[in-house]
Amino acid sequence: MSFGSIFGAWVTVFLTLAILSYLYKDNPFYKVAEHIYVGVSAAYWGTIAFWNQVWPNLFGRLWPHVNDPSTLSKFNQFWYKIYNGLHWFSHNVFPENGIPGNQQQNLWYIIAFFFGLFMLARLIPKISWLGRWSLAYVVGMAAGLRIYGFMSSNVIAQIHGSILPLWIINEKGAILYGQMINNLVLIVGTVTGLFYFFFSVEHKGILGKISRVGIYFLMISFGASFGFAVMGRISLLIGRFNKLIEYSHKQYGYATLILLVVMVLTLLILNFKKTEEVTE
Amino acid sequence: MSKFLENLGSIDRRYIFLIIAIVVFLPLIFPLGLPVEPTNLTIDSFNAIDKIPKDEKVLVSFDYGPSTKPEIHPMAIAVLRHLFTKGNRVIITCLWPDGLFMARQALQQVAVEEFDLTYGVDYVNLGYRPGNEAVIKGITRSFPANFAVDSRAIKIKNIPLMNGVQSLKNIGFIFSLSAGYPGSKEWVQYASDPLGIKTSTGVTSIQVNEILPFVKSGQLQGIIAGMPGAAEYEQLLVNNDIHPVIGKAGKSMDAQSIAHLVIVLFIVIGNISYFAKRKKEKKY
Amino acid sequence: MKNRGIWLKIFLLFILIFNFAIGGEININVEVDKSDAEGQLVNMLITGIDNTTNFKVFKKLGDESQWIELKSINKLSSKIYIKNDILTSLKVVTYDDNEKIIEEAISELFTTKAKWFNTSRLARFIFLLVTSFLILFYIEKAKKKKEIYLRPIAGLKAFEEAVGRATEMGKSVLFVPGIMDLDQVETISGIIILGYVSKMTARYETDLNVPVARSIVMEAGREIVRESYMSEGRPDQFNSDMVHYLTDDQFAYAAGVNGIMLREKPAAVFMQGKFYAESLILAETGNSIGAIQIAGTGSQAQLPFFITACDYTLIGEEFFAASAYLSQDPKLLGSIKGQDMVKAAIMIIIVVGVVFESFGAEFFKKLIEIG
Amino acid sequence: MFLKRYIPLAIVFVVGVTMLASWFIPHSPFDAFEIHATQWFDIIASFAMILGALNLLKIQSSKLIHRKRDWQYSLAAILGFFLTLTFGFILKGGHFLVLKDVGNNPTAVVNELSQELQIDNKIANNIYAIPETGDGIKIKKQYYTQNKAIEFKNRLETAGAVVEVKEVVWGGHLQQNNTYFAWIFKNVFTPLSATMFALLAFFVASASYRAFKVRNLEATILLVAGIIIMIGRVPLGVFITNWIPRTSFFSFLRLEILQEWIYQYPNAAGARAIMIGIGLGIVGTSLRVILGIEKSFLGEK
Repeated sequence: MSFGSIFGAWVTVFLTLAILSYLYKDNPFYKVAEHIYVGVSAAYWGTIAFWNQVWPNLFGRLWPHVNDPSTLSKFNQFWYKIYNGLHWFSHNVFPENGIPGNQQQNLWYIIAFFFGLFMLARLIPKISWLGRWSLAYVVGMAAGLRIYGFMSSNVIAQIHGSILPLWIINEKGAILYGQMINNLVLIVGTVTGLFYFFFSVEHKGILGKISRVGIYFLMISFGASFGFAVMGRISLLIGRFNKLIEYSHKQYGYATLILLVVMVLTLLILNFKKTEEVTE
Repeated sequence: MSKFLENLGSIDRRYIFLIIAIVVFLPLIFPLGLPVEPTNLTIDSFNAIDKIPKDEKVLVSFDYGPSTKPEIHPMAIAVLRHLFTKGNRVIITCLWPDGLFMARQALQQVAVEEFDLTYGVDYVNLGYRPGNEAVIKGITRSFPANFAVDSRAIKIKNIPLMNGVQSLKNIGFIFSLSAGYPGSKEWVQYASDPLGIKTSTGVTSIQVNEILPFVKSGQLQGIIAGMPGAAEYEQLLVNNDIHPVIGKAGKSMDAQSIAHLVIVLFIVIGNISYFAKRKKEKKY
Repeated sequence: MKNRGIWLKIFLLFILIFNFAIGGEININVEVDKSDAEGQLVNMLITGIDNTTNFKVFKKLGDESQWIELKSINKLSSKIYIKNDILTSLKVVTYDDNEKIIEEAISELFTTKAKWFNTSRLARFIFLLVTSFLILFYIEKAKKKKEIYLRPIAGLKAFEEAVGRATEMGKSVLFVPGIMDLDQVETISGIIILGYVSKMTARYETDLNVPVARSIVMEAGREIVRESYMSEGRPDQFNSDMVHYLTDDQFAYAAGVNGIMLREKPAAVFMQGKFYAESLILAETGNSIGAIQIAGTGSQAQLPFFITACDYTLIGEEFFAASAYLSQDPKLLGSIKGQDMVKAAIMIIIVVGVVFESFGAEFFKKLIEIG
Repeated sequence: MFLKRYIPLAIVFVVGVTMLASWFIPHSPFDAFEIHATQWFDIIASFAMILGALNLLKIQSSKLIHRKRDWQYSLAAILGFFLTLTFGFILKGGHFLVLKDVGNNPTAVVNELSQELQIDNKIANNIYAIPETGDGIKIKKQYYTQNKAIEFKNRLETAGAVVEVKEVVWGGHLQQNNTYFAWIFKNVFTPLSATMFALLAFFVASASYRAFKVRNLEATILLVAGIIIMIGRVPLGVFITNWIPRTSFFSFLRLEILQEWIYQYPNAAGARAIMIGIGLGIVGTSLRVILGIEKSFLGEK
């Protein structure tokens, strides 16, 4: 077992127990774990965003790797001179002669580059209004992008799914009452549920009663989702506990047991100290 | 007594946390061995696999990752045990990138350690290919075009097991271990439906009701549903003398059942105390 | 039956209107019909053979020499995907039992061109036009000072009460705009609601704390909160760090917000936006510190948790309608009325559809399927 | 005024309408619009992350400098941030060896290798075949530090092999084993996420204890549906209603069958109504945004 894995097991166990200690109450262990988590994850996603988005999809499209820059067109020779500046800035991130990968050059991405830079203009109060342009792009894109998807899958597909026959006979001529009742439940539930979402009429009289039935269907749906969640969540907790049990073995230096005892003792002492302060 | 009942309603939630932790943790260390009664769904899945003729090759697809490992991995182990005991040869594919690691672990445990089988003859791991349902569509036409080499970079034409396996049409049965997209649904839509190959699946509890209609309509031969389903399958292996002991899911079932029971008990106690309080309020 | 003929004619008419590509004449045995909606989808017809046996279909791109096997079929027509603007030909082969070729036929080279309208999405296009029309129509109507009634929503009435309570207790207001970026409409809605909440906190001079999980949301949030404090005449109260970034990570963000709740003990917690599994952690922690919690989301799977752990929850469409309620701007109110009319239309379509379906007339359902 | 107010509104309108139109126009340039537009968004979001990171550092360091309450913990956040950033851009790890030639004594090389990592017959055969094929072999094991790799290289070289030390490329270090970034992922990031996720099991219990009360008809329906699903899905549920024969008329009362019915019909109906509502809400909001009726997010009422 290498030092890396044993040390890793201890870190894993410490962080796991520290987060779990929150169930008792807010305490120094949780605070440490929470702050580490926030700091590490912010940098983690920043790193991932750079290497998976900006690097291949922006820089890779603006300056894809070329074997010999001198064979390029006049414009591109000048264009790659700009890249040389970036290369000078960091050899790790910007290797010589462009970004490796198999992207085609696509200079339209200069616009995306500028929108990105406009976002950073927020740091300079005088031109911070440029950031609004980037915000406008994002919002406009979101609105245009989502309308179709939601209209199609949330509205039209659901209407389509609700159009069901209430009179069903199979090939042998038998009437399928069971399936008919099921369909009726589906249709009534959907339509009355929709009534609940009527805003411009008062929910009184018959309308009120219909929307009431709709609420009952909504409640069944909430209850069912809740019941489902319970099952999946418990299975995950079992998985987590199994990991802790694994790390309590000798080959990991009894990490779980030792850290558990240390943390419980510390929490007890802290608790004791606090009650002392209060009584004094 | 009524005072006690009322106070129960305002119980500190940390006691609930503690009880949940205990009822999940203790059965993992000290198993109770509560009986697991296989349900129809799981029995159907078991029979479907049991009925596969001995000389048919079976494709098992690992379409899950570490996050759902507690639920799906025990199914993988149980199904592989069942297939190898029957003498079926197994071809493995992965539609999820981390599925490859899951497949390696499962094969190491079952094929290598328990059954001591020969790689490339009794089983082969073709590994992961990106493309989701496009991979399934691809292998309905040709394996070599989509899997030129297996997960060990051996050319597929040099693998004895793949002799005569041109496309999915030469496969007798498909089993998808699925935690979402791509998974069982895609196997039904792009392989089982068009080619008419018998297909069965094991899925996470969250997915069950989404996949269930395919079982009802006969498009799927069976479904193993979440960790409880895996436990039932393990029990069926024991009942049929295929494997002597239950596996990880069965051992976790004590914890799962008791946790559910305790949560329901909490709800019942909460309601009793709620009624006690309301009764008192009415009196005054 | 008569009905169906009429609908079919109307449908064909639409196809003719929107079909800009001109079909060419192809081969003796394999014909390609390009009159389908998207350019890259053609209909292949096999003629000259009466009995349907098993065919294998191959495709070849103009400048390549190899035939690529596409699929096996056992009928005389099949839909084939090809690439636009590339010369392509198709080949059909029949085999005997020993896989020996009996007959084969090759189509002429042909190309397809991309269309300017996707006819297979016609129904959706019409639906979108009708929806837009209804919404715009009621906006115009509302502008002409026609009173519009909206039924009360308890959760929205509680907004002011929650902020008021925080003021009385001398505690802060916490606003969580979900964990997703501004490319989700739920987040945009959440940010708009933040505008109204920040107006209230400006008026009451109550502290506002808005931790966010995305940097773009932070910028949009700052814009809207600054504007609110300006319009309420309290620019001095505004501080850009009211809206601050924690981390992009789902559970790290939940851990951070938990920390804020436990240590600052806000008296009112607003959770308005798109949420995933962390919703329950946030709502339960908020509940444990005794804050008034008002949630609102379009994330269907999280609604049950908010309903069980929060004081008020704006369910689905209520959440998107909140800005109209809070602003009382006639234009927004009018658009809500328009949405109601769309809902009425949907109910009518469902009911009519069920009637047709029950009498075995399937064309109505098919009509929606086209889109 | 013009640049600050009208241009943003015009951008929203033009981008929104073009995006929407691209769904209905399969012709270029519209057909590729969606892919590029969302990638542009990802790029803008990545740039914006710099703002977020600076804001996080500003708030945490001001706590530290002014010694506000709990300032010690801010140190943990700042250190964690910079450590991860270092592993992402400066320190990489992931050194590995490439076996170029095995020399005169291949068995000694294989022996030396097998002390460091597991070698099966196939790998061994490939190693023996190096002199014939001339292809080098990448040795699977990776090292955090170059020294460790060189140390092993020296051992192999004394056995007569020709070895080259290499490291994973930048950009590839995110997914490889034994890079520092991967260590952070496996030992810090994964357990923290998984444990936060596991907390849900506790909260789901306390939430159901508090909220599942027979307060009124609505609450009762929620409770009953929830409990039937919860019990009907575990072995316990089957056990409870096992006395109802599976083939009788009343078999639908068996919990496992009842829970399935509830899920497929009444639940699906309720969920469908909510879905349509959400769909209309999003369509309505998006239209208001594109048409400039709702523009407060641009800092303007």
